[in-house]
Amino acid sequence: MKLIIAIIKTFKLDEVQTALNKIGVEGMTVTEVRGFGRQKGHKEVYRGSEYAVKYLPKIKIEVVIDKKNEEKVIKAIKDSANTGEIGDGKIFSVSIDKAIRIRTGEKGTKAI
Amino acid sequence: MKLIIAIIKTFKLDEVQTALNKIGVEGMTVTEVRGFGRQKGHKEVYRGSEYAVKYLPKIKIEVVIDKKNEEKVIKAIKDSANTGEIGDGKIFSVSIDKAIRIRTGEKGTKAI
Amino acid sequence: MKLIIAIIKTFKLDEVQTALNKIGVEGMTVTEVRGFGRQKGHKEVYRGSEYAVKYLPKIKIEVVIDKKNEEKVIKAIKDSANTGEIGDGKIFSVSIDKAIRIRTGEKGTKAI
Amino acid sequence: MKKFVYILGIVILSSYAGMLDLLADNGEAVLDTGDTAWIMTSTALVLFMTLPGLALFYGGLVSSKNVVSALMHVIAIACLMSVLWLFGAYSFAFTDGGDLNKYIGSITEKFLFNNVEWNALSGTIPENVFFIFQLTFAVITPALMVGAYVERIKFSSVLLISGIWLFVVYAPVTHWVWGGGWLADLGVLDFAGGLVVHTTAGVSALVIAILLGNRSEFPNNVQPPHNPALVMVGACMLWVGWFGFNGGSALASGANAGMAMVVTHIAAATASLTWMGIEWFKNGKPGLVGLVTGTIAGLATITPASGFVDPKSAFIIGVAAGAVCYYFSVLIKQTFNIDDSLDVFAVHGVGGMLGTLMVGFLANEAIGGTAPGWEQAKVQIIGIISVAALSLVATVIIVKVVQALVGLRVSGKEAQEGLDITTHGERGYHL
Amino acid sequence: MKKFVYILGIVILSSYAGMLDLLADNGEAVLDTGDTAWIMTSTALVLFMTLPGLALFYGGLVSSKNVVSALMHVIAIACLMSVLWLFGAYSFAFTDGGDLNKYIGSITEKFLFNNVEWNALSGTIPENVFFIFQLTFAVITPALMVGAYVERIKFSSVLLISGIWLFVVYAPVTHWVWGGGWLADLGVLDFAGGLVVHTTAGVSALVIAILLGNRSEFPNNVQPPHNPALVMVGACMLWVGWFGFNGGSALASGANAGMAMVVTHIAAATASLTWMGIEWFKNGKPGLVGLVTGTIAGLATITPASGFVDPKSAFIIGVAAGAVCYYFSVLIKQTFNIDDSLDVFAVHGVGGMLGTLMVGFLANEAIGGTAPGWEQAKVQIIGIISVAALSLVATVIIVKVVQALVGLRVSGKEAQEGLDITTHGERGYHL
Amino acid sequence: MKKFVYILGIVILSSYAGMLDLLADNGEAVLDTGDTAWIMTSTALVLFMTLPGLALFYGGLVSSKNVVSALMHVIAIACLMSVLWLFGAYSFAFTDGGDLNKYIGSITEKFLFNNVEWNALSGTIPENVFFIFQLTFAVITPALMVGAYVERIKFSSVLLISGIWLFVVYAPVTHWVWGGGWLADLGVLDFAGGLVVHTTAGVSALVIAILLGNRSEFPNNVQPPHNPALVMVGACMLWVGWFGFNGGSALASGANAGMAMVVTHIAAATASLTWMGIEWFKNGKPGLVGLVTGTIAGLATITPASGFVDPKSAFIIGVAAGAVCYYFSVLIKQTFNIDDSLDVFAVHGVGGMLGTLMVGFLANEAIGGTAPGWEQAKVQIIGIISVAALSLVATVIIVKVVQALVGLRVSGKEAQEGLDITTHGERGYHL
Ligand SMILES: Nc1ncnc2c1ncn2[C@@H]1O[C@H](COP(=O)(O)OP(=O)(O)O)[C@@H](O)[C@H]1O
Ligand SMILES: Nc1ncnc2c1ncn2[C@@H]1O[C@H](COP(=O)(O)OP(=O)(O)O)[C@@H](O)[C@H]1O
Ligand SMILES: Nc1ncnc2c1ncn2[C@@H]1O[C@H](COP(=O)(O)OP(=O)(O)O)[C@@H](O)[C@H]1O
Repeated sequence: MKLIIAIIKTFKLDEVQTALNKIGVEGMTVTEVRGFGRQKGHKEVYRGSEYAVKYLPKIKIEVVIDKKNEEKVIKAIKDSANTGEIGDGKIFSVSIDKAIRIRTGEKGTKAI
Repeated sequence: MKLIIAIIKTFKLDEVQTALNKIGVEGMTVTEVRGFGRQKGHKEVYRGSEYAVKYLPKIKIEVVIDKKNEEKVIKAIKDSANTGEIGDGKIFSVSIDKAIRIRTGEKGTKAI
Repeated sequence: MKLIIAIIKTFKLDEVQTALNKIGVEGMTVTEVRGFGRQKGHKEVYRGSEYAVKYLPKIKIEVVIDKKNEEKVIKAIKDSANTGEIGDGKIFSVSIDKAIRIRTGEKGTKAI
Repeated sequence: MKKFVYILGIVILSSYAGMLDLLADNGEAVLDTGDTAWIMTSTALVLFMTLPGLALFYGGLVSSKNVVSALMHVIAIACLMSVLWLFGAYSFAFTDGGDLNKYIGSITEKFLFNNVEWNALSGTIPENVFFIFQLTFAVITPALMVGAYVERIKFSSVLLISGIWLFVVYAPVTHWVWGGGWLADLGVLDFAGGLVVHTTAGVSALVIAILLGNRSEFPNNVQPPHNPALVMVGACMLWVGWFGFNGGSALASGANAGMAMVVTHIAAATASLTWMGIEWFKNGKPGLVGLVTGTIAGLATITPASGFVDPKSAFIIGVAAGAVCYYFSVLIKQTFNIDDSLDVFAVHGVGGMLGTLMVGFLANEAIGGTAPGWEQAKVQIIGIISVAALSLVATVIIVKVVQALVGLRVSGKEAQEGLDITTHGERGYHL
Repeated sequence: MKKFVYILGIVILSSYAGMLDLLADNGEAVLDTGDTAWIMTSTALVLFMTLPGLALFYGGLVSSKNVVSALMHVIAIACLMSVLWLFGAYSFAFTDGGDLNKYIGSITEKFLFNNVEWNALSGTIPENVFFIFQLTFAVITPALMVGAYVERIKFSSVLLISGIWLFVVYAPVTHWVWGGGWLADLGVLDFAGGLVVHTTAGVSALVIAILLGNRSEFPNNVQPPHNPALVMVGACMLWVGWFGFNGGSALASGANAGMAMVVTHIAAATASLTWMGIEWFKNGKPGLVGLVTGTIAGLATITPASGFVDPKSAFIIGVAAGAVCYYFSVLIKQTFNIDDSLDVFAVHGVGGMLGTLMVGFLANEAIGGTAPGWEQAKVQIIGIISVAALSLVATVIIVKVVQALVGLRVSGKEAQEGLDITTHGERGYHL
Repeated sequence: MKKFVYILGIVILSSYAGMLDLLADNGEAVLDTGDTAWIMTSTALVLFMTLPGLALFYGGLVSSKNVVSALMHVIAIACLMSVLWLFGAYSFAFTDGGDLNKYIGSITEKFLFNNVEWNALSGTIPENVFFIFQLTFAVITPALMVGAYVERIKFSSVLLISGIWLFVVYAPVTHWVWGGGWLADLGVLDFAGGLVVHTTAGVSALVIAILLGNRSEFPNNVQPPHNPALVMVGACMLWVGWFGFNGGSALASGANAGMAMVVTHIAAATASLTWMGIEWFKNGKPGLVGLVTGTIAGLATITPASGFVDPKSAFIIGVAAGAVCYYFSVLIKQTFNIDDSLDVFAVHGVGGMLGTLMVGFLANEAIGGTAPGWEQAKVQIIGIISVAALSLVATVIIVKVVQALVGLRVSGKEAQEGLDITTHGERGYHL
């Protein structure tokens, strides 16, 4: 199994979720994070003074999937989260050793 | 070493923490996340209009442990986080290559 | 590639970021988390009653890097996040199988 | 001698209330410090309704990425209308328009408050107090319309639309009803602005919502109110401030103002419970946002009636307000699919018109001096139709003109990111 | 002739203040616009105390999953009490009860404000102003009790308990003290509601907290106030509004109202600093929530004394309020382990009783017309005991009845998820 | 007989307004219930400016880890100043200082409000009302200075500095200008506190900011205002409350108070739009925080002029206020690199001095009774320089003394963690 971690633009969440649903991924976990990268933060100006907001709000999606779906999932995220503009984000894939569904105790791919 | 990632119901945090403490796990990191899964979000009705709140607030626990404690920790989480109802969440286990305690520079299992 | 996960004190974020930038790491993702560990929470007193705030606010940094930079990055974080006091946090290193830049589709180390 | 003592007795006994009339008969207006104190207090209360009351009410209802924008709309409108009120709008509404007086005043007569003695009186209060009291009404009315266009409109068109609207809709209707115009001649009853404030704002809001178009998330992906506590705080400030709005419209301190406060309060409380009850029955859950929407519906509906009815009628008006406005809020959004985002028409437009109609039947002759019945109701209906018609037609034209000048909507991407950061460069929360 | 001019001189000179008395002597009450303006203003101020003042004060103290619920309790109670005040409660408190007049008024006499001329006077103000001013007191009193039962009570039982309580506890005690009942005959001193408002609410709150049982997290896992800023804002609104509460209780504009404002303010400031000082000394940190709790303690304690004491006494009352209420807040929760969640008894009950007792010794004869000392103190103690006893007994019965009818507590699971979503279907923050 | 009737007619006709003067001529002051109602209302409005208005304004501007601290500064100062006002400061400002009367009053004369009949009059209002109205000014003035030192100062030194400052700067300047001192003799115009409140607070704030030193994050890493909505709510409360601040400074209900309200409002609205316009032009984005900063600048600037100018002049003052204060806010922080964190000097100091100067040229003789021109302007400049000089020198000394006694700054680590948790042990948000 794989844990796919995607950092995306906040307003892309809906589209990514829909895209994942379409290919059969039903479960995911979402966190609000702050990103530093090539896309630079912005300045806010109050009373003539500039305040640098260095980070950008991003969404982190974590989704655990069967290894065989890895490419499909990555593609779905990539296509739906893409705007072609800097700051679109990243997808990382990590190997998962175990997965357990707390409710039933089911293990492995049955748990996800 | 293993990184155990558990997505649980928010109100189970206290119980899980106590259960982990009991088996000797002292450290953990907790994040507020939003979950999509079988358990569906709810609708809120304001002024006669329905608003779909698609995500559910969940808690993500990350705890790094010695590999030999893996099963014990998983069991402790599973038992304490279980309500038997849909939406109880998942436990994932990932292999960790290195762990360092920032304060002392200690490495490996001594660091956790 | 490696995913370096560091849990640090909140006010160390700026220093860690600067240290990482210095050694050429440009991208990272930051999350506000709550930590439980040896450093204990504090009590808040309202109207003579004590309220235990068990968790401590911490910052989680996630940064994906080329494997060959692993030690350099860990050292940079360790040195910049260190105060020598309890609660300084941890650094964990996890192997990453894949990394993709959403915008361009670039893969592997080119993506990070 | 006896006769003289007798006259003296009468003079003294009729003092306070009586003396004023007596002197007025002699053509000498006299300032009453109590009346003036009350209208100055009412002015503060009505300004408080807008700033921050209405701003919070709307700010809490939008999503968290548009909260700064909603607040900004309300306060920028308030500032602009205040300045325009001095630059001709007051004069346009409240002076004699000569040949056109049936329809409009003179824009130049009291432009910049010129040609007014600084301590001139208007009844028993200084005219400057009347000016500032009325200013607060001119401020809140276009601000009410904000609820129709939040989360997608351009800031520059907010300012343009509101500014033009003040002269083309608000000032004329004020003149018709309170400034000696044709509806006043007809004897229309509108104590504190069921027509002048709520019908104009409600109808115009609906027009803007339609011409502007729906939010892209509407109707299925709209986010719930991001902060019900703010909504409630705003509603409470509106409620408290409404004591000045309706009570102050008596333009004096006394039983008329007192009764206006009583009926205002009873209608608000009753409409709140009514709306809450309907939601509880329909959804199984009594919601806070619903309850306070009922509050505002009750307040808007009692407004035209507040100086003319007794507490029993206020209760009836409250029940009607809660039920009818609830029904319309569902109708407009779900049946007609119009994104009047924060229900300005359903709450203010419908409420104002409903109240204006009901006072035709419920006016208490002892209190307001007018006999209720079909005769009066007909006058009320004429008032409603004419004010709604002017609001509708004029607002269509204004919006089209502004659209041609600067455009109406922000881009889809800006709306998605939120107006706070894209239009105003500020974020609502850095927690 | 000379004599006549002399008389005339006196008549004119004694005008304003004097004229009113003179005319009252002749059995003719006269409206005073200044007095009326002040009581209408006070009415707005007191409503503002509840909406949104008290709601925010409580809303900030609970956890973030119950903030909507706390706000909802306060505003729904406010609406319901307002309607019930019209439907008999006002009449029950303030009319002549015939044979039972020592204990209660007539519920039907002024039911729906019937049998009252719309512009009838009550002293120098319209009776409708008296009605609405008193209504705001009837609104806040049961709302104070919310603090005792938040985070676990059923919404329906909140409404039922409050509604019944208004008729069984509040209206009778009001009649005893301010409506010509037996405590008034005895000469008890309660200027603005130390007994009528704070003792009744405080004691009843304690009863409800005990009968309802503790929150499951109490005492070890209770979350800290989720938003101290809201608490502080609410407290400030209560403070400002209290100028109307105590100052308005003079029922006229003048030196009595002015002095009530002065002592109210001094007591509030002093109690705030006292509470802050105690916490600073004991915990090493001066907290905001503590300071503003001291504010409310000071305000509750000065309430019965506010029209009778001078500023020096207000300072003494402030110190006592801060220290004694602090002590009780610890005692109730930690020693007695009673989950009076937001310290209603310790702050309002203890404060109200303490102030009622202290005014017996500190009343300034020049100001209030009563000589202080043991004689008066005895009367005060009788007042405290009888009002506390009625509140205790009646509330036990009310709670038991409501428990039998609809139950008291939500399920443990609902409490865990928070009342906002489970009872009201809304979340406090979508940030 | 005819003659008599004639006299009677005059007496009656001159009633209300006239009667008071007549009686005053006879050396008999008479209470006016309308005037008293207005000043009591104004008192509530001005307290509301501080609590919670100013507290929220500042609380929203700091970072979220210092919000409790900012609120705490304001309310603790408010409480302490209130008590000190009773303990000598009022007496120091407003009694006759004998030989030193040009410079100061007697601290003991009315210490604890001693030697004042409880119902003594001050003009047409009770002296206790004058006492509490003036107290609210003494409360807000040191609280304004909070904005200069937030996020790094020790709480104990906040209390010490403010307490000493009240006696050494505020009370003397009040005596000079409003208590019969040398500036009053000179005929300086300061209707509601351009010198007494804003110049003293603004200059002293700058001194404290310099002596205390910058925040460690200043100027490059300072966080943006954590909650613009709070800032806006606070600003709106200040705006509404300012009707009491300026309108109440007429110390009577009538045309003077009414005109003060009008010009206050116009200046505030104009300055808001001006500041917004400048930001829109310079940054491309009209911001909410900027707009409401303009509001406060406009209000501070009109303050000394409010009872003396007409609406046209208010517009001019508003434009000047928005532009000049904006310019200074940039100058102080960016050019001079002084961390007057929330721009107290730029907004209040500069605004107060600017308004005091402008009224010298813009005073309307009909309204204020003073002819404008260089003569008057010279007096105004003397006022500005002397008040600024005293504020500067005295505050340097006070700060040095307090520094020696308890120190000024918290440790760098405490500032980094935030004062909320390190000084007050509370967190602003547990969401
Ligand atoms: N090396 C990295 N490790 C972890 N997260 C990263 C890394 N690089 C970028 N990110 C995340 O991805 C987001 C987008 O990256 P950025 O460099 O701005 O643009 P792009 O995705 O177009 O390359 C960042 O805001 C950050 O959250
Ligand atoms: N494949 C997945 N990857 C990551 N997180 C998941 C996945 N599936 C579920 N989750 C998380 O677990 C939570 C519970 O899952 P859900 O399907 O609702 O019920 P259950 O745990 O009973 O299977 C979800 O809200 C989500 O946060
Ligand atoms: N085993 C663990 N797994 C995950 N996170 C941990 C673990 N132990 C500690 N942490 C995180 O590191 C933080 C610091 O740990 P702590 O034990 O308090 O001090 P130190 O870093 O000095 O050892 C904790 O607050 C927690 O967020």
